[in-house]
Amino acid sequence: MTAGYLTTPAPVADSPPVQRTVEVVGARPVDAYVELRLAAREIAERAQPGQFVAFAVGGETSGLLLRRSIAISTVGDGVVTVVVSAAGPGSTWLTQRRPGDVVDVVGPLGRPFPAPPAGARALLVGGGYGAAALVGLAGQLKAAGHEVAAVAGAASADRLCSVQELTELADTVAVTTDDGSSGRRGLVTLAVDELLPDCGVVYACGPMRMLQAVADAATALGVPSYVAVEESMACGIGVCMTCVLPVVGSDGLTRLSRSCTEGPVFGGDRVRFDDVGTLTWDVVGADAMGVTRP
Amino acid sequence: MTAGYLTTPAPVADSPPVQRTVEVVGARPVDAYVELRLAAREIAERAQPGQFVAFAVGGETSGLLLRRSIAISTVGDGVVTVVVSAAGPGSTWLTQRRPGDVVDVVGPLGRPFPAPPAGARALLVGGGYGAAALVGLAGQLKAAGHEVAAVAGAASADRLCSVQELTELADTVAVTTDDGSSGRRGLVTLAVDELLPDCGVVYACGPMRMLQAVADAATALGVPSYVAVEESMACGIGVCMTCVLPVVGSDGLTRLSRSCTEGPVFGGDRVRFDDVGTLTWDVVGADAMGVTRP
Amino acid sequence: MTLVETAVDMSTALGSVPVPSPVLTASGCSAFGRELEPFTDLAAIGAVVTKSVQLRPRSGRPTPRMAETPSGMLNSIGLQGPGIDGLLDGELPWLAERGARAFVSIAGVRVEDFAELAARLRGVPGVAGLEVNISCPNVESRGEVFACDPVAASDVVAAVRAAADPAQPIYAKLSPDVTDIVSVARAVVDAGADGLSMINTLLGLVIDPDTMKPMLGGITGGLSGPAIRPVALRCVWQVHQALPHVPILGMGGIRTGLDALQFVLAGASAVSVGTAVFNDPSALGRIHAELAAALETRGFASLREAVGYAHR
Amino acid sequence: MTLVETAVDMSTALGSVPVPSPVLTASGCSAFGRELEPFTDLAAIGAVVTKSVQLRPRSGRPTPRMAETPSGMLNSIGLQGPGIDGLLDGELPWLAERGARAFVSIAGVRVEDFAELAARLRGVPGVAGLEVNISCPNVESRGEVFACDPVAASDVVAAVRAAADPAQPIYAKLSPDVTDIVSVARAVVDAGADGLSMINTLLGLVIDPDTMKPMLGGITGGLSGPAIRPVALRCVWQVHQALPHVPILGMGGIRTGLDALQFVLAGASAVSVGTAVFNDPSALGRIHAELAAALETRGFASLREAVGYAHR
Ligand SMILES: Cc1cc2nc3c(=O)[nH]c(=O)nc-3n(C[C@H](O)[C@H](O)[C@H](O)COP(=O)(O)OP(=O)(O)OC[C@H]3O[C@@H](n4cnc5c(N)ncnc54)[C@H](O)[C@@H]3O)c2cc1C
Ligand SMILES: Cc1cc2nc3c(=O)[nH]c(=O)nc-3n(C[C@H](O)[C@H](O)[C@H](O)COP(=O)(O)OP(=O)(O)OC[C@H]3O[C@@H](n4cnc5c(N)ncnc54)[C@H](O)[C@@H]3O)c2cc1C
Ligand SMILES: Cc1cc2nc3c(=O)[nH]c(=O)nc-3n(C[C@H](O)[C@H](O)[C@H](O)COP(=O)(O)O)c2cc1C
Ligand SMILES: Cc1cc2nc3c(=O)[nH]c(=O)nc-3n(C[C@H](O)[C@H](O)[C@H](O)COP(=O)(O)O)c2cc1C
Ligand code: FES
Ligand code: FES
Repeated sequence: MTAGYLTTPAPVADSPPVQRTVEVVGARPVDAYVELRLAAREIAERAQPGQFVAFAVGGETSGLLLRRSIAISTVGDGVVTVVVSAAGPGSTWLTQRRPGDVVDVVGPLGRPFPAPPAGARALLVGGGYGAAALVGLAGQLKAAGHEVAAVAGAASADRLCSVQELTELADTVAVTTDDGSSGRRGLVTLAVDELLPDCGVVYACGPMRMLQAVADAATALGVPSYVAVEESMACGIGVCMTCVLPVVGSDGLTRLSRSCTEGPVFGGDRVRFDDVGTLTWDVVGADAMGVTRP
Repeated sequence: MTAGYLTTPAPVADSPPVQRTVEVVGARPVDAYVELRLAAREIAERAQPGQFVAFAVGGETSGLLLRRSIAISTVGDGVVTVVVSAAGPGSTWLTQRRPGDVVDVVGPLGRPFPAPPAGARALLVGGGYGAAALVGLAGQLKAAGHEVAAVAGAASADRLCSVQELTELADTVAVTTDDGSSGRRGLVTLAVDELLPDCGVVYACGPMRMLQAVADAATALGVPSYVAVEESMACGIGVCMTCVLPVVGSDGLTRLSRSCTEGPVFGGDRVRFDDVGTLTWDVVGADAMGVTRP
Repeated sequence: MTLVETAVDMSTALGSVPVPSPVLTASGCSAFGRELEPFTDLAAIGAVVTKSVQLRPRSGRPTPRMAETPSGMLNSIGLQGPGIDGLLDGELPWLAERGARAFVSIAGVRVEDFAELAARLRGVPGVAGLEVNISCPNVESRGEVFACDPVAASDVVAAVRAAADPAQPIYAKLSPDVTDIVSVARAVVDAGADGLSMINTLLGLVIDPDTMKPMLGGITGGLSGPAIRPVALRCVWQVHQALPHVPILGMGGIRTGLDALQFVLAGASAVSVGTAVFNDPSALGRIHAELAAALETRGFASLREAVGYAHR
Repeated sequence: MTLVETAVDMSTALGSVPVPSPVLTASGCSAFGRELEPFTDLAAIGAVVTKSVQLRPRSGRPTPRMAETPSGMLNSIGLQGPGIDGLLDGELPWLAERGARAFVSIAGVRVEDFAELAARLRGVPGVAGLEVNISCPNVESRGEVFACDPVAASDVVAAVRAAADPAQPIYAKLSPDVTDIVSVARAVVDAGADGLSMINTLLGLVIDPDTMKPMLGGITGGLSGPAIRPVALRCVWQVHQALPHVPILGMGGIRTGLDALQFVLAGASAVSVGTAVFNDPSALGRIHAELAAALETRGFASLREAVGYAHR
């Protein structure tokens, strides 16, 4: 751990990814989302919570070239489960898959959530479909004997995700919605602020602004936090350099780090949320871009 | 009729085309082909034998921009039936459509087969899936009191098409295959040569070389023939000028004529088969391309 | 095409000529408009940009004339057409009768050809203006394309401007196959172009894996369709940036109202829809309606307000 | 990647350096090879063409750095990388250990940068040759891209050839954004290039319909992917036609063995696969196998026989 940081960078996953053509064995609309189940044994066997898969989209005649990254929700019995929100053309195509269809998928990708400090009570915070990415983690933590509190938040009730799964696994689950249509009205931080003091680690997945709020709250209380970020990705495997954001490394220096291979899980106190999408002079190599100390 | 020609150019269709999003109500593999049935009432009501439809292919994320032209086989009860052979990516996509899927289709397109001389016995000659385009015509001719003889040919038995439908409609049906796997071994001309002397008009649809052979045989005997040609098309509606071939007009001059709007049905004695894909000096406007009388 | 009424004023102008819609056909992609009549209200669109016409009738090149490419196509038609006499006798009166505006694309292989065509089109009813297709080989310069040389391009434009009806705006149609499109744009504007049409197709090639020879009779062909849209937008952006007061007719891969919006925001005051018509013969009316709705959603009261907005 | 054994001799050469496969990565599309290891046998492909390296480490541009486009994408990475020291210390030894050949892409903003990089790479184990990425702005010429000016391009190539290890072939990487690619090709060959890599991306732009501003931080970006394949093939065709004895590393939208075959028939003796890797990380091995099978079907005993075949 670098001086002043509560987290160490997440280590790489145990197994390298594979690329497979797999069958969709389940497709179920869940409120605003579609839950897809894939018969992808090799991916299921390798996956660790926090990792994601990347789908080729649009079929054989597709004009969409880039893969779509989707967090792994759970794995079991050779089946990988993901929850997809129809955002643009690629994710919409994914939500239209039906059992029997085949998809080309690469995974598991990215670095998993690091293990919690021994005996720590863990707080899991999911925003929108981000909650799906925490279900596998909740199960793993419970199995390892950790107490687990979970918060799921969303703009409205239909955009909540995986609440039932989390309820089955976690010791306590709090729900918030911006419009009050389910659970408490307000942002997840409402519940996070209450639960945080009793927790020894925080894991979060969801929109950037939520991640920032949760990470800041945790850091302020001296609690290590790990966030799974979502940056626009072209390849998902670390070769294109499109998915970068400023992250402080173990040497204390900030680099534009690839969220696909150096993330998506980063120490919450290491992501420079305010500087995402900009280039500040203290980023390694910014001087060569003409951005120098003012 | 121009002096020396047995045919007049086919007149335009009775109704202009429409563009509709329609539902697939039937999809049935038939040997090497797939028969699709479309709930396309407005197209069905307007269609005349010899016309075709043009499909957008690949769905919403498609990188295939150009429409695929497919002959109308039959229409009835608001349903348009077509027979599709999986050649490349677009037609393969079409053969994968299932009942309940929707497709964007434009039609009916092109000029229909002109009516036969009063009382004439008609010979219908189909090669491969080209036979499908003659089924509607066979029905129309029979209803109008004409005697109908049909020949269906293909490379092998599994590439024959619509033989059952033609058998139900025509007075006599002959089948030929190149490899003898069904009917007589040989080209359609085998049967055509025998049937032609008793016929007052010939209608043909199929590969170019077959059309040429049939048209030549008919012309040699003084029988008017109409052929539905198949040229590579980008738009199907007459605006792109990609689908041209040299055809002699009613003024006796050869022009590069659009097979989508001036065809696909042309007088068999008016298509200059040997000059397809070339530019000869006597084509109107060839001089401006630098091709002049030798 | 039924134009859905929106609150947005969609009127624009081609040079000095007002038109009710910013959506036009693209030259060579809708012939002379006739075949679109079942799908599009020809009088409601901005104009029918006609297939480039030359002095004499032309047969065009032998087939194959096209190859489909990923999200696009390659064509090598060779400007098949009836020649200026055919146009004046048949196509232009037909359009004028229907109240459709024709924006007549002219092409030639020497400067005088262009000038003569412009002279023949003086005062012809229904002709809203001329688009000068300078992406043609210049026979007097070893076949180099006019549009690839600022001097040759401006010679053509100056001659056309001198010969043309002063009431007819002339738009020079630029090729993207140049190192510096801004310098060509500047040259033709200085030579008298009232506006710029951009872009024409990119030079491309496809080899048939079966014959192992180039797919097209003409060996190379012009690449069009959504595949080239980012290149077209870049050209419009660069030229509007350099010459903000010159009207631009933007084109290259427009398929939806949001695509058209990108061109407007980049600096185009009107757009042409080409290859997309092959995919969707109703595209023009649809794109007009989608663009109007998109402008309304974004709080624009008129199309004019949005022109070049991305530069602000 | 398992290379299916075909009867076809797939070996080729990069300049004087023999390689077992004509299929290479494309600079910037496979980083330094490491991440492809789970999907591709790095020693079996022709070479890993590394992300363009400059003298100093570079952060690259702020995000957003990419926009998906029809059958392609736009990128504006800004050459993020570890600098030549990082490369020499970390990436090149890693590749060399695995028996993978590195074809090192170098970039700079002045002629001396390129020369210094070439000098630093002399004799480095595993470096099969250099690709000179001249699609960079030249700070000494108001930021004009080297590759857009035959003189600036040949200055770079001459300096690199003089400084580089004589055993390392140097390939100049050309930009398609020029009026006459043949003249640039001729100039760099005259200046000492052993081969030509073509093409780099086309300059493009996408506007975000929500923000109504250019999507990329860098405003314009480079267009790649199958969308540009016909343009790339045209460039390879034209240059091979003019300079039949100059080896060409062809690239631009290659996704399948039949795509690669088109480049070979047009004149490329090897190909790079770039954007397709984002779609299919196993693309390199697959394309090698598909190309071998396609050559076999067409009766070629070796890849070399097929190079430029479409011109015959
Ligand atoms: C690690 C990770 C995990 C994710 N998990 C999920 C999940 O569990 N469920 C879910 O519904 N979505 C998830 N997303 C977001 C999902 O990847 C995007 O919504 C999707 O890629 C958008 O594609 P599109 O075609 O619908 O939209 P478009 O906007 O058309 O996409 C255009 C391009 O941008 C990229 N892109 C756009 N938005 C994103 C984004 N947010 N993240 C990455 N790439 C993007 C796409 O890959 C594509 O290349 C995740 C993203 C990341 C990075
Ligand atoms: C009037 C007419 C009627 C037809 N009727 C039938 C039919 O009933 N059943 C059937 O299976 N096929 C029919 N065809 C042929 C069918 O259109 C082509 O097989 C199909 O377009 C090939 O598309 P693809 O994507 O599979 O192949 P590709 O070769 O990838 O097509 C590439 C491009 O070339 C065009 N193209 C290629 N071959 C042809 C062709 N033969 N005709 C027209 N365009 C072509 C396509 O439209 C597309 O734009 C007909 C063609 C015409 C012109
Ligand atoms: C089949 C075809 C024919 C064309 N003919 C012409 C022409 O005659 N004159 C001209 O200026 N441009 C011609 N073009 C170019 C278009 O007008 C337009 O500039 C280009 O296709 C880009 O727009 P798009 O992508 O919307 O098609 C043609 C394009 C196509 C596809
Ligand atoms: C994300 C990305 C980064 C690239 N970076 C470089 C680079 O650093 N140096 C270079 O010479 N070319 C670079 N290129 C261009 C590619 O090497 C290649 O020339 C181009 O993308 C065309 O090939 P493709 O269509 O197969 O991708 C890059 C392309 C992409 C998509
Ligand atoms: S998505 Fe390509 S490097 Fe991260
Ligand atoms: S297919 Fe376009 S004119 Fe015939």
